[in-house]
Amino acid sequence: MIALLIRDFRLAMRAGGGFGLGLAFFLIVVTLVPFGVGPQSALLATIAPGILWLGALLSCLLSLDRIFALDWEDGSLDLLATSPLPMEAIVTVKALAHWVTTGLPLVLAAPVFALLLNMPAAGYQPLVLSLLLGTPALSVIGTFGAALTVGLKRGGLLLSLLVLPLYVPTLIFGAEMARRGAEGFDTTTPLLMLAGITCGTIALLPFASAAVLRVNLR
Amino acid sequence: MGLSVSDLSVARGGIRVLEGLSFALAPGQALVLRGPNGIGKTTLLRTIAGLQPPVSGEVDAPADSLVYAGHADGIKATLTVRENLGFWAQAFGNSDISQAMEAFQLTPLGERPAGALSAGQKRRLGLARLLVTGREIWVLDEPTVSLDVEAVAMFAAAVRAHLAGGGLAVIATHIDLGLTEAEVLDVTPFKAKPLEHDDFDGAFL
Amino acid sequence: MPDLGKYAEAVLSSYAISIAIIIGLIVVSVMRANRVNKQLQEIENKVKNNG
Amino acid sequence: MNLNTLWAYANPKKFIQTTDRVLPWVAGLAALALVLGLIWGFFFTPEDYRQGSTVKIIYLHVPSALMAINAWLMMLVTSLVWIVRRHHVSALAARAAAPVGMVMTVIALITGAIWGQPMWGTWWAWDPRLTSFLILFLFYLGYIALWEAIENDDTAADLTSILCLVGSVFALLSRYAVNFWNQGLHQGASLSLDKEENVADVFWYPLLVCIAGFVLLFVALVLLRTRTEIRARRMRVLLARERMGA
Repeated sequence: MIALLIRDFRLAMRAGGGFGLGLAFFLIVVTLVPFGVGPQSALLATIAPGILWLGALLSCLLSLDRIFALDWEDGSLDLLATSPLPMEAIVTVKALAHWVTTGLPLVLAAPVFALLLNMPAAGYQPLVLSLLLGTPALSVIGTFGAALTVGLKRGGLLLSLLVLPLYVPTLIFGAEMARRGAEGFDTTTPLLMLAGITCGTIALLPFASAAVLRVNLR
Repeated sequence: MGLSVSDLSVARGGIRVLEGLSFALAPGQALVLRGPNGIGKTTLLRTIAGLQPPVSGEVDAPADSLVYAGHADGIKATLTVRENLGFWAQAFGNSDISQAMEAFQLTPLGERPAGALSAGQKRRLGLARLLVTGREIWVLDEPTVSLDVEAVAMFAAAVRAHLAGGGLAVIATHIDLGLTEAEVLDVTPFKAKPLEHDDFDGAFL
Repeated sequence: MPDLGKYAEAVLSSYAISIAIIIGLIVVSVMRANRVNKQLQEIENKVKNNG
Repeated sequence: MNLNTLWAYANPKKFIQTTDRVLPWVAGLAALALVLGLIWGFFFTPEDYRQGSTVKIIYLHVPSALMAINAWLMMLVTSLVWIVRRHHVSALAARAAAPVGMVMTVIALITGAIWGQPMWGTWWAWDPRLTSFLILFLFYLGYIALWEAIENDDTAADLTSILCLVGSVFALLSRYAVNFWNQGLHQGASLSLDKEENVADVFWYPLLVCIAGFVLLFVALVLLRTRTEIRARRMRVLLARERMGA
């Protein structure tokens, strides 16, 4: 399994690996918001947590269809299916690789982008914590969506249509936690719910993704 | 420890393509599948390799003993030859790739990114992967496509060595591999008879 | 007609829209059923005589 | 003719024969109950002292909301039957029920929004119940889109049934997340639209008839559409076999 993880990191880092893709998109989304909403800093400050969470979510969504598509085209998926690695392990490693190459950079970059939206100082720590807890769920759910649409020709649009409704609980609790943090309220309830959802998805969804991949490999 | 297939029928896109297939292979034996294109050789090989469930009948082989090589070799263009082979070795649980590199004379190409290889070299890398997995039963679909004569001889030698070492191989190919000891099975007689059209339920198979 | 008071417009519009949608769904379903049925008959006859 | 195990349970020919007899009755009853219920509710119920005549909208909103949720539950059950028993008819029944469920969700959304308008002063308020129906609508959309996107029927049935299982868990999660999220706005619990508790008897009986009407309508439509799906699938198989045979 470690071999697969290392290989995926190498692939992501190499030219055309799409490592900075999500990050660049996140920056673009955050910079576009003031153009759309207007530069009043008071307004930006109130919506900053929500915008940052939406930006992170959309950046995750953007790089989902690359998870299996490349391995599907060059036949690696078939070969991996006959390897001793159980399909559930392959799916989990793929989700982890996606999280580290896309999710983690978003978490680290979020405070910097929060400056652009002059988010209140109290909000930084809850924002980073909520993203840290929420993005793994986004990657695991996204991997499920990617597995569903791996064989389809124009699967990208369908992938977003399938995955976005599944993102709703994580988005609600994540953004709520960041917003409460920014307004100085207590953030324990949304934090616990967010962590619960993430743990639940990480524990259960790989089985569904593995089943879906086996169906698609037929 | 061999591979035995009994009364196997396989379907592609929900429709039966081959049925009633049975054969058994003891260690050291090879089987070459012949038959026109599109008759279902690939579907049969994928079912034997366990990538898809058979419609009926069963394939029994010791667990984790099969390795499948299809048309696409699973080579990552941005990784070097050594990294590609090394990954597949670790994925299958062992780490020595030098022996496989020798068998297909890939050592000089070790550090070159796979994207820069010719079709024949890529194919040799794909076949070298078989050696690295250390699996007994090779299930190969058109392995010698885009290989020049000299590479085909290299491949035949590797297969012969594999068989000598007690391995088995099921190979679908058109050209003669020079494997004298391999049995040949023409799958054309096993083509699935289309069910009579008036049985309404049957149409769902 | 019951006196609907100042909410007449809301009540009438919701009834109108809902009934229209339901009828639309029924019509679409029935039309599709007939079309598929006809196509199936054609194919079965074609298969039957040159089968 | 050897019916292999995959097929032993399901029998579309028997399904079509039985529904030939049953469908007209169900359709007739549905029409009767709907017309009766709506007329009774629309013409013969007094105004509500608080909501005035808008209370008449419950005869559309409550049944459609109930059917929207029950349609998804029915799809969940049929998906499970498909995964466990490989029962072709149940997979096709799930495919047939999805559009009907989606339409019911749309009706519930529209009538809910119109009904809430006098209270909230706007055509759309992020009331927890309405919002969870909007999310349910997105789930239906994704489910139907996945069915349309895949050619091979068996793969499509497998993938959509797994999506239905996973979707149901997340729909439930979203339902509570939305509740938490709206209260979270400290705007005070808006008057949510759960009518069941304070419905006086005189309103209750026509509502029951309407609910029966909607259920029968749902069953009739699903039976009709499932028959169409079975015939469409048979057509695809015959065409495919013709191509293969030629």
